[in-house]
Amino acid sequence: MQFDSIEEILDFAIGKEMEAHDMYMDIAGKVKRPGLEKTFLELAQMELGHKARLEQVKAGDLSGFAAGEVQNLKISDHLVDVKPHPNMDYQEALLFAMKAEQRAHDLYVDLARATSDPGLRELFKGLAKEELKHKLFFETEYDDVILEGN
Amino acid sequence: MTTTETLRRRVQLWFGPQHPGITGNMSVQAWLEGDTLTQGITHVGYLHRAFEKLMERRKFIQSFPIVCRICVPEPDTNEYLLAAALEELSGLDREVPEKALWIRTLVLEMSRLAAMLQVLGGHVGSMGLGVVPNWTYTLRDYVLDRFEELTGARVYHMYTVFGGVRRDLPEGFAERMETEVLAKIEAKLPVIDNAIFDSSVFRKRAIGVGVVPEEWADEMGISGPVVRAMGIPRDTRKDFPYLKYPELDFEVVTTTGSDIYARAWIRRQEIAQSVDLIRQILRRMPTEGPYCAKLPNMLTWTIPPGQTYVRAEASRGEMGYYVVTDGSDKMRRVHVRGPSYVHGVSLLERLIPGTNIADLSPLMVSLQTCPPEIER
Amino acid sequence: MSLKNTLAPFSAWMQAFSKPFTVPDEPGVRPGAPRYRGWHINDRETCIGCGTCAEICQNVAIDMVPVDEPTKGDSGLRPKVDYGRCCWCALCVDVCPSGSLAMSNEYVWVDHDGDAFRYTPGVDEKPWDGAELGWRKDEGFDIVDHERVPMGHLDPEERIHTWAEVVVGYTEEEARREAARCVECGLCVAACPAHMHIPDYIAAIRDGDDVRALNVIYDNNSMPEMCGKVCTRRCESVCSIGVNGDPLAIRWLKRYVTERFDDLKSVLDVDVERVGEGRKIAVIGGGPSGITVAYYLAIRGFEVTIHEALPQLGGATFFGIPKYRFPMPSLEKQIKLLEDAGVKIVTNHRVEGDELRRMLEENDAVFIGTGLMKPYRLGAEGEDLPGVVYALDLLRDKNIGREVEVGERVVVVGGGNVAIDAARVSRRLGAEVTIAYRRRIVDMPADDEEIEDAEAEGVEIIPQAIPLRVERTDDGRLDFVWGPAEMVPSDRGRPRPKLIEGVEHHMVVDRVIVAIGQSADHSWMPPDIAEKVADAKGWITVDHNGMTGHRGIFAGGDLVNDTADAISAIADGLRAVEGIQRFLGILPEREETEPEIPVITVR
Amino acid sequence: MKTIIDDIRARFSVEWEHEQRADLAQIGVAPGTVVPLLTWMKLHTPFVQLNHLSVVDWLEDGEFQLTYLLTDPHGHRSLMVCTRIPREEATMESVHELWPQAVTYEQEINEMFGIHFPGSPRQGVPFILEGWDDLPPMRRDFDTVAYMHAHHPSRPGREHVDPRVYVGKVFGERGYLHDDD
Repeated sequence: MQFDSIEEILDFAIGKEMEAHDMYMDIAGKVKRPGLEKTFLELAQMELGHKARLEQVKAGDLSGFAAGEVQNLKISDHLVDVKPHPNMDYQEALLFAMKAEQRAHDLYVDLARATSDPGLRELFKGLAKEELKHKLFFETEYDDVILEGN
Repeated sequence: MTTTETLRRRVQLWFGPQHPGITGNMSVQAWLEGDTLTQGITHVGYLHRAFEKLMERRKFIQSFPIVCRICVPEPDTNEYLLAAALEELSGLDREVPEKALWIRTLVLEMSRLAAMLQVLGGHVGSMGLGVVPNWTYTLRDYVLDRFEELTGARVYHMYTVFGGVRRDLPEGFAERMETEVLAKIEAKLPVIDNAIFDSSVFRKRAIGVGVVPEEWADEMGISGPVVRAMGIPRDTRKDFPYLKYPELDFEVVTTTGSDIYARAWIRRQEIAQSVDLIRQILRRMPTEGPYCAKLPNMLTWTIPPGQTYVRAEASRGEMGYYVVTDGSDKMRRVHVRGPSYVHGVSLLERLIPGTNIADLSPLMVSLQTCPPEIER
Repeated sequence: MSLKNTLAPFSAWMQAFSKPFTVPDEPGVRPGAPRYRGWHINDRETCIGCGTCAEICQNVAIDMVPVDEPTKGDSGLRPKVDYGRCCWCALCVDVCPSGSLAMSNEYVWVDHDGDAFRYTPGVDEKPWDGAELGWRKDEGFDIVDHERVPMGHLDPEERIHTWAEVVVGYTEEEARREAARCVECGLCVAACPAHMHIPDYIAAIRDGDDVRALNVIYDNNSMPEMCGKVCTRRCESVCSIGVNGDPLAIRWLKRYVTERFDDLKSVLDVDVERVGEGRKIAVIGGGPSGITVAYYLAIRGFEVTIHEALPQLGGATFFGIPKYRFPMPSLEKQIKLLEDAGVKIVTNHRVEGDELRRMLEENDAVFIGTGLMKPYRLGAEGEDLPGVVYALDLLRDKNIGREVEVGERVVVVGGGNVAIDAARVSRRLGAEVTIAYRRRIVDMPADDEEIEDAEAEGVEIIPQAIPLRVERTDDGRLDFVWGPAEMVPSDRGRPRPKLIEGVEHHMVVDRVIVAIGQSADHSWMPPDIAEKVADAKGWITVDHNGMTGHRGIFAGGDLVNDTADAISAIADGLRAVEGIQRFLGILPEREETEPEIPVITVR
Repeated sequence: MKTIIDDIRARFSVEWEHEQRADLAQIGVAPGTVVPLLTWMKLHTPFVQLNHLSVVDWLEDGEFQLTYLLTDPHGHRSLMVCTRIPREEATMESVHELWPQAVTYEQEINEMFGIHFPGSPRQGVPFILEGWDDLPPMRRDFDTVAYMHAHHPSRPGREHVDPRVYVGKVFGERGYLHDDD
């Protein structure tokens, strides 16, 4: 992938967030488990929040980015990815979300590595960090709910 | 006979309860002919707080703060006897650690010492020699300082409980006991001897006064310095040995005369004996080990049915506790038998006829009456 | 009389020049001895408001007064001392279970106001607060019994060869002795989810009145024999005697009493009006919550039917808990009580499809207590290989009598009680067992005693071990691959394990038993009802009556509470017993008022 | 101790005996046996001393127990002679002729337990109490707490909250086996 300007990158990222939003909305309409629809709607909503933040960045406000190091619990790293399906349960939903955020993170890391422009690299790294933060949110939830007894 | 003559011949006088010559709050309803008493009836009740009744309504441990109040100058005998009786009835007596036995012996001897210092002062105080009580009360206060250090309180120690005692001996206690108490007492004793036993005032008023006939000793159960002043070597510490007394080296002090002087002399000798015994105890007491047995939960402790009578030698004589248990968490009955019950009532009333009114106070002091012990 | 005797009294004059004994009467000139019993001090934070000080005070000088909000483990009351009565015996200090109460060596205090001499130490500030010296609790003197009567256990060597109960149980003498340790403060009542009348039945045991004890116990728990064996005993964790010693063995005492009676119905004195005559209640799920609802409604005349999918009632206490902890006859006795109360029991019946809807029509209320039956998955690669099993399935199969085989070497993944149960069952099935747990041993949700017992039976525990994958070995066994973890701090809650990259450990085993946790499964409900009742995680939210978002459907147990223990399920059941009666208009709706403080004024 | 009890048994009817310690034995006899037994002991045995006389109220049994503690002051041992009399109109023979100090014991017992000793000199004369108009206070059925509340009003301002009750109330402790819970 090649980007020419910061705007372009941000547009790309915003598009990614919208894709994620649409995907979660789509799953929300399909899952059967009571309450899980709400969970996915919330996830979709969260992506809209991320999108809004990127739009702020685009408008010149960089304060929206996560400062400092973001913890990576690496819980999802060794877990098997799941495909969304109507009979998903909460564990699968979390797994799916963790993996999706992991993929988004990996994408920005790759992009940062690929670019030679230091300004762009910083921006990609910042975006990667944002996604890592999202992943941490799900990993923490997974650690608290699913792995409570482990 | 005219009315005036009758009045002159027979006057009724209430001696006490508010009278500096009375030993504690009691009174003697006395009949006088001239200044000679013809009859006296003792009255008690001014200090009655129904201790025995209260203890029937309290758990065993809750009786400790009560029993010490049965004798202000010498609370520890009561604490020890209640503990000993209930330990015997519960079987806990086999668990009392060695060190606790020594500390208990120490505490009993300290309390005898304190009480005898007080009463020795009282002997002369009741005759108007106010300076000697100042000395002896001060010496008693030195003993109380050590009580305060050991038990956390000066007068009501509430220190001896079932299974042992409540706290260990503080570090350096033995040294302080020697320098702050025993040495000071020994230094003062010759001065006291001089002021009391060599004093013609005391001798005149004490020798041959208040003589208790020897034949009353057995049937009335007279004990303590009163019986030993008759020349009878009767001492619970020897006759019914308890705690560590059998292992201590002492002789029962006796003298003859059975009068006020003889009783004061016994007390003077027993002060020295106590000083010696305290030294022996502190020297031989183990420094290591527990000071109290492992106790069950005192809030729910029950003791199997039984009854017993335990006794110990207080400074006044034989103190006894009759305790009846019924399997519950409270005593069915506790009867405190203090020496004053006999000395201060029956014996005093028997001695009064013929006594000069001025000798009543010294007589009562020499019997060492402790009114709360009569009323309980 | 000699001249000497005449002169002797004058010798007193010589003393006129010696140093006076008296000291000036000024505050601070003569401090109390280091262990002097002076004015009280109390550490408000350490104090748990157990009131034992007030209990032992023979002068009734101590009042317990509300100071802080009551919590589990702290009544929020603090002792207030009336120095008009105090005799400074310090029994309050010596008995104080938390060790918070003490006495300073201060003894001088002058005030014109008599009522000033009544204060709450540690709350009302005093100059002697924090005094270094004074009467303190001493190790060598204890007037409450801090040592628990030890419980006999089968020898570990012996017990891994048998399914017999591991815990021997108290003899009568031991039970009475243990019961006598209780100070009856009642803090345990707050901590018990069912608020069992703990001090009352302990007192009955102490007094030798087991019938009374049994009645007190069954007053708000119809499965106490189970609790007496496997309860998580939150009560013991707040026991005032446990602050500085062994808490009362509340569980073992309950066990002692409940085991003594075989025919419960004849011993229990039930005195309730049959207000539920003619009303029908369906209970779905025969676990502790359902059994509680069924029993207490049945004795009130309700016609109760329990529907249970498994061949036996008991829920997790039947299929989950191994029999060496909770033997079958004990459970059967509890079920017999249900039958005697007139409860209809339908086993081997899984409610499905539209049945719930039908039940709602045919009954006055429906109670759901179906528990958490669906295990969480490991989520790692190789989970679908044969030989990777779920602990719940293993335990269930064993308990319903199926042939269970685990091979020679087993790894259990997880750290909860289910993991420990699976490990100990595997030991009894002859396997060498290792538990791999992601966090530290202190973090294990399993009961400490269970962990100790498992270790005694030879179960090895590897903490901070993160499962990476399971592979098949050439000889058909399983290679369990795991990586070590470091604990990292977290913004939200406890420290969390994080994989240390680059290190892999291999363990060749015959079984990987997954015991991570479990969730609810609501696929048996009609979706529209399920939607009203449960959330994404499977939790069911209920109101103060135990009623779900769907009218007439009540719920309780592991589905509802987050503690996932039997006693919480029983508490949920009790809530529903009242809730259902309120729902049906038998009991008045609960008024939301502050509880009245039970004050005793004449002291 | 065995010898003396055997001697007693040879002359009097003994209901029970118990050796509490090597120096303390206890025997139970019928009320009518007490005075002949004590007279014989004072005159013909070394147990010449009356240490104390005490009463135990066995309210549940409707009986008072009188305990006479005799001591052999030279042999250093004691014998407790116990007897039980009905609580109703309780009367016991006096021993003041044997021991003068028994007058005080009997006076106090008369006041505190309401046991009458006919012939004893100070029966009905107050010993400790003054103007007492209630049950003899050492009887078990005399309620000290009720008496206290009736005669000595409590200091105002004392309010005690019992933790056991309070915790149950705050956390909603309830019972389900009885409707009145």
